[in-house]
Amino acid sequence: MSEQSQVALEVTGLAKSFGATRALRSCSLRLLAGEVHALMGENGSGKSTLVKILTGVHAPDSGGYRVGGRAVRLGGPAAAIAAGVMAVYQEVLVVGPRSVLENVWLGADGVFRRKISEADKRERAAAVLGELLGEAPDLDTPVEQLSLSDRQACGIARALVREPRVLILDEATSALDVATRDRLFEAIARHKAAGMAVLFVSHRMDEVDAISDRVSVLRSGESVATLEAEDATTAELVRLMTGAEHLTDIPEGGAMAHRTGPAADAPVLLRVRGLRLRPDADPVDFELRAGEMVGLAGLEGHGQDAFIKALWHGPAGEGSVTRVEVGGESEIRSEQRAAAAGIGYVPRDRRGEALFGTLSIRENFSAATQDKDTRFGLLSRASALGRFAEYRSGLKVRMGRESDPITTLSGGNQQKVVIARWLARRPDVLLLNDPTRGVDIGAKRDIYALLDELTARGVAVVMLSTEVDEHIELMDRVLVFREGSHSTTLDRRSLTRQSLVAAFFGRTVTSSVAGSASPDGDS
Amino acid sequence: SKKSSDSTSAGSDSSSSSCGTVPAAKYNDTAGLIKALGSDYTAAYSGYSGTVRKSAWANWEGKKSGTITVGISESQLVNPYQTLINTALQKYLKAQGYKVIDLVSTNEVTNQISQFNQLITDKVDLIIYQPLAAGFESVVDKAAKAGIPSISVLNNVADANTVNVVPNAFAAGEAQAAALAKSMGGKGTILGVHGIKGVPIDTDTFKGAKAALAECSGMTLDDSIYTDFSPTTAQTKVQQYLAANPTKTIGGVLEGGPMTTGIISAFQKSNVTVAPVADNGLTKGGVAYWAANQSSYKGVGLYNPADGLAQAVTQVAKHMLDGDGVKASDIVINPPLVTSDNLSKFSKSSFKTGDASTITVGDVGQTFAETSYIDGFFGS
Amino acid sequence: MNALDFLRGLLGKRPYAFAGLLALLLLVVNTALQPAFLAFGNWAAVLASFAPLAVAAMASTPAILSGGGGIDISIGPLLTLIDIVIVANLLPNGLTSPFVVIPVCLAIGAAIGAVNGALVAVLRFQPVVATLCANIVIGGLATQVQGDTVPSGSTSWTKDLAGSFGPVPGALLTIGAPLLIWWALSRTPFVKALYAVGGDDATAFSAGVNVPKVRIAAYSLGGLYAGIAGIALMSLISEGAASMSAQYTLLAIAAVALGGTSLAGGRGSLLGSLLGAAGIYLINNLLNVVRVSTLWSTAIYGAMLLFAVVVGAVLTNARRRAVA
Amino acid sequence: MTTESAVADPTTGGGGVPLLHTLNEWQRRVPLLQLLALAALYIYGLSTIEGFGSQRVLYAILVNASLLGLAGAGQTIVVLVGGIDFSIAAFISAGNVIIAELCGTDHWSTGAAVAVALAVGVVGGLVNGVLSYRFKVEPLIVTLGVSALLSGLVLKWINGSATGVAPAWLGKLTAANGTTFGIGIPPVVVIWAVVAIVIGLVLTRTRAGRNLYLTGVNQPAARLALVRVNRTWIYAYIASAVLATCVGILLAGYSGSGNVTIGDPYLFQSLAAVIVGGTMFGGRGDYWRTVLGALVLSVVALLLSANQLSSAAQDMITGGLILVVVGLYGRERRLRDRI
Ligand SMILES: Nc1ncnc2c1ncn2[C@@H]1O[C@H](COP(=O)(O)OP(=O)(O)OP(=O)(O)O)[C@@H](O)[C@H]1O
Ligand SMILES: Nc1ncnc2c1ncn2[C@@H]1O[C@H](COP(=O)(O)OP(=O)(O)OP(=O)(O)O)[C@@H](O)[C@H]1O
Ligand SMILES: [Mg+2]
Ligand SMILES: [Mg+2]
Repeated sequence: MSEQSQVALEVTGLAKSFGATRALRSCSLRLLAGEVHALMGENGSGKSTLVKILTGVHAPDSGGYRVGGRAVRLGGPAAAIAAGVMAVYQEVLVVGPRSVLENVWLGADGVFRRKISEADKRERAAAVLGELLGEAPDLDTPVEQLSLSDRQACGIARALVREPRVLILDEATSALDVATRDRLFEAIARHKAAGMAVLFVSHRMDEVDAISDRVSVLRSGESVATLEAEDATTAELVRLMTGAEHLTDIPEGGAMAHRTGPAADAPVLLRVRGLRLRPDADPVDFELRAGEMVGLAGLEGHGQDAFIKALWHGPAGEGSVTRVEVGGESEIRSEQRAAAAGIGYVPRDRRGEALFGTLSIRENFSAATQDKDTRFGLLSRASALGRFAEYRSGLKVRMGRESDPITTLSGGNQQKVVIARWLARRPDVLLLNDPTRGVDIGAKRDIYALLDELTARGVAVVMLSTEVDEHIELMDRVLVFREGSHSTTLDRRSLTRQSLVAAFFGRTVTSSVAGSASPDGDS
Repeated sequence: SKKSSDSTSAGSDSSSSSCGTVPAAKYNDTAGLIKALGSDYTAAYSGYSGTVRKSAWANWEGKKSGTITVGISESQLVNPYQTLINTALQKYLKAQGYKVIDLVSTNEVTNQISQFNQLITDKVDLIIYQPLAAGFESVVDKAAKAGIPSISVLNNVADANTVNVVPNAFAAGEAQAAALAKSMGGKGTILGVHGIKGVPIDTDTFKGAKAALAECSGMTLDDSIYTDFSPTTAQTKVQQYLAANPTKTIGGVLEGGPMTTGIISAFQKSNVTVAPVADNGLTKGGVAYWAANQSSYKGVGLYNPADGLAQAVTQVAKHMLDGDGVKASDIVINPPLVTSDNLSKFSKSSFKTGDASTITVGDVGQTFAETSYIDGFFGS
Repeated sequence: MNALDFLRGLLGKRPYAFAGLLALLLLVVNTALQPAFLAFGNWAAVLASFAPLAVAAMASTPAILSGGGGIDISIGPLLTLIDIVIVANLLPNGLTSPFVVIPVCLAIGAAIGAVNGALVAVLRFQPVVATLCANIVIGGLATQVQGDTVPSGSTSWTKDLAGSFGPVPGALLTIGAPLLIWWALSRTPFVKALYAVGGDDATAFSAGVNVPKVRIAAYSLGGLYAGIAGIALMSLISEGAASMSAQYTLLAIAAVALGGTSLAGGRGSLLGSLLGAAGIYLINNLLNVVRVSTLWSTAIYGAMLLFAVVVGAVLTNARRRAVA
Repeated sequence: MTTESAVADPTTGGGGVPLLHTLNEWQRRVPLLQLLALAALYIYGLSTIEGFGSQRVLYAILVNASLLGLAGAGQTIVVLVGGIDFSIAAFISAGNVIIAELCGTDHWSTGAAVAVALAVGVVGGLVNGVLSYRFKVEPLIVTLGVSALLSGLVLKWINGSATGVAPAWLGKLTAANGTTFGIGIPPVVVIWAVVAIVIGLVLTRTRAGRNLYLTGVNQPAARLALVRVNRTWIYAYIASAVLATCVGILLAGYSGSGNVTIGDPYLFQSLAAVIVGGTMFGGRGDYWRTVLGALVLSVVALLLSANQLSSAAQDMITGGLILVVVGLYGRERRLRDRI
């Protein structure tokens, strides 16, 4: 990296506390024009807090902030944007009922004064969205009608159309499907060449490998190191992030290399017959055995989400989902029935479907298992805490007191509490809808280990994941969905990055994630 | 002129000799229309807040043949008083052989105004309305243009195109305050319990009361309590007042509308001797309490029966439709005062304490407005 | 079936369409039962008695659109206060010119709206809390200004507003003005910013939208409209009584909801509120036209309101579900 | 080019402003500031108004607060579940008129009359809950519609005029000079205390209560967490209507007779009690807070009454005071904390 490179943004000694929580203690970071700078750290290490300070959302308690060599003080996001710093945040931030066009250009005009003409807006929005999605959606459709991935693309386009000097992506790729993410990486490569600095926050090693020039690591609110990309091995990064040595000995082929899959005589727990996910798609048949770990994969919106939901609340249309138990079979037609039959479901959209924002960590944990805490008709606090203690240590939840609001936890830790909520029901079949989104490497491993333990005890797991590596590392088999039908099943032996991604596109030839930084001409 | 002939004999010890009498107050009768009717009439108009004009219908020929339709526009029916005006009006009008269209509005003025418009569209022969507010001039004028006279009940609308049939609240306030002052011996504190601020009946009653109390040097009126005319609210507020002013002794209570049951209850539940309440409108519960405690409780009351008013209105309507020609725009009725002397005429054993509904002609058979008094406003 | 699908499509895309259809249906029924209702000579009177509710409903709309639990329950007292100020303070002091009265009323309305907006957007009070307190305070202020007797008065142009200017019904001006102002504002980025803030204020903030400014502007606009509503009410009844404060608040919000505007913010339209108000007005009018036994009218009004919103919801939600 | 620095113990906590934080923590659990406001107002009364400390004043405050607090109980529940109930006034009036008519005019036994009133509450609350939940109509407009429908039906039933008188013993319940089992405390205050304890416990310590919070905070998440969201929502509205009806029954005793508008003042007042208490839409707050809210408002009302201010000044001061009190604790989160 050239010493002469222009410094786009530099912060020194940033600190920020929320009440008693010291989210940032001392953070220094230098972003160069024309580089992709990855930022890594455990859940709760302060990455998002740093991002929010950089974009003027929070004011730091102390520390220096320079953009393009000049010291600045930001009053809010508007000031940061004016200074050329724009971020895509961890949560998908779009205004559901408004059109794609309005979402992309949100905030670009004044309150009463128009700054960009309507025609310009259309043209540039179409261009940027075309770049990200292959084909721009109708600019006048409400964003809420798009898939999660496309919604996030609109959020990213909002930053790109403003042509910032510094672009910050805070886990912005976790909501994107593979194809869109690849196109985003191409776009980043182009903007980088034009001198844009990119701060890239992610928990996914493959992505960091693919596009970053340098990597900085945050630990407990302090910046501990900045590495050149070639020095940033997984082992080294994990060591820096945790400050501990013990996690660096990940065996070849991933932590789950020892998995052998369910025994041949393992009983069938769940049976799906003729399930039609879309009126025009082929019906799906599927059997789930005890101790099995099954992945659901595919491009966003190709049916895997509808499939896992059908296992939870029964089929919306044709077909049947049957829970097979020793005592007999029961058909799943509602979530209540599914739960009664020992099925648990961890939803995907944490903020919308899982978190009770104003309630405490304990109340969030025990929401689905209140019956276990009832003593003489009254809920027992001690009982809930006792049950929680087990999962808290098993999942290594990093938190203050159980009575603190759940919102005081970082995203990853919130997710752990949500998973614990369902584990606490001790289900026989666990349905997980993208459970590790936004979870750091260490925590992911904790979750993997837990799932491994569960399956060893005979629990069956069905897990939708948007992360290719997760399937490869973890699953006994992966069901790939394409256009509402179940197109392929890949088992443990045939699972590779190439084969899986190829299956997404219904092809056998490859476009590997690792190669995505250098476009290989498929479009 | 004096309201009652015995008022001069009120000579109590320390107060001025005029305390307990009813002073005559001015009212607007520039054309001298009421004066021409005689002293019975001028007495009834004492302090009347409206303006007496020559009615636009003085020479109206009426409608003598065919089916006669009378439209009623009643403001919301939420209390027994209004409801009884409405039902009694319908009954009396039908008894005269008229066809009746009865509309009841919500509590919005606009709603009632559009209702009034509806009656004009219906081409009724006469409109009787109980206005929620005074702002009816424009529709009244519109009706007049269409040849339809209108009668406003209870609240007056300042417009020669409408005939107001209203009890004189000022005189009522005067009479009650004077009677109360007399029974209190011309000294002490009177608690005023208002209805809604600005509502004409309340304002006029208290104006009248103040005029009467101005004659009494030894008396004060403490009138900071405002309610919504509901006995319950009155009870709450009076109870609060009694609690917050433990040192004050209340010698009597004046009210803007019939809330007596709530006020009596407030005294009882605060363990304070019930002060005489001027029962403005005469409630059954108030009279029942009064009759049962005659030895200790020297009440006052004002007989203002809804069906009596409806009778008077019907009489006015009939005269107008008969083409008798109404002489003045405002027909003011002075409601009879009830004191311990004539209480027996207004009391019945079936009345229960706590009953907040007002006493009607149907209950006690006492006349409200003499037929001859109303007749006097008509004919040439 | 096709017609029903078309209807649902329409309702899904345009939430105000249901209120529009309802109003149209009621208008047809009203007219069929009584042709004179639509007679040209009747228009001025009908519109004048419709105007206060119509404008009050429109006044309630911007705060609701601005989201974050946005609601302004001080609209009723505010328009009453303005009515009282005209009859108690302005007209008796010879300030009868529309060029004085109208600006003064609009300024009072907008200023009080801005205070509400600041309480919500700057001091971060929940909108219900802020405007409930405003409701109580303004009610007190109205009582104060009103004085001991209910003031009344009018002048030629206010009479014309309740009647007509030549052939033009005066109420067209009071009902038309908010629509016109809205239309003008929709030429600026404000209306879109308002919808964005109402749809998701955190997102709008993160994208650099000046959220407090938008919210304050929204409440001010509502206050300004309340000023117009106050003028419309004053023109109609030529008096002002503080006791009328309670009348319009909830009815206006019901009209907004009937007009397809979500009380959660970010969805809906000013036109919807106007149509919703028309629906409520026409339901009441229908009860007069058919001369329902008077004691039944409140119950029937309630039943019809429930029926209308449920039918509207069935039609609209079915469409929404299909989309999702 | 690797830089690395030493790192402190990787735990959060420590530093900051501990005292403030602890206080904040406390305020989240216990309505400290509400208690403080109540105490301050009461002390202000003691120091400025003669006899303010007397039992008569205290009981007047308590009786008033009891009725207000009971009227606010249903609203608290509905607000917690994420709705709002504007039909409370109509249910209060209905309960009131039903008792007065059936007992006073038709000479039913009190038990039967109360049963009818409660049945009306259950049915009305069911309509509120089902229509707003099943059809996803704004609760505000549904409850307004039900309110009109109910008051209309009541009005028709009594042909426009309530004539009945409530049974005398009912009046004793709400008398400030009443006694409970021989002890000199007004029965309504004791009733309120019991109701407050029960509702408070149900809300904070039972599954039904917890389900209420879960539903109010995040309905889709609650559904996925196996809460019967529809039942919870509907039960909340039924509870609200039934509680309002009970207030109506008590008011029949209080005022002695039936009155179709008796509930009207309680609509905004009960909402104000909820708000002053600090219960916010969607799962924040509890009934204890509403209890404090009702007490604060009643003390304020008495203070204003004692100062004999004009009704206009009373309104303005009340509105301003609510704003100040709520401003102490009941404000929304900053925008920047919600990204
Ligand atoms: N607004 C806030 N109020 C209180 N605490 C907060 C707030 N925002 C963040 N925190 C706390 O600050 C710490 C750092 O959080 P931050 O969101 O920055 O972590 P992160 O590194 O982005 O984690 P993740 O990888 O899970 O997104 C956490 O302990 C979090 O709970
Ligand atoms: N919001 C509520 N208000 C009052 N009671 C409630 C509420 N929600 C649930 N209940 C009651 O609390 C108890 C527990 O409710 P829940 O629906 O979880 O029952 P359950 O034990 O799961 O029953 P089942 O086995 O039938 O599913 C039931 O008796 C239910 O009727
Ligand atoms: Mg983060
Ligand atoms: Mg169950």
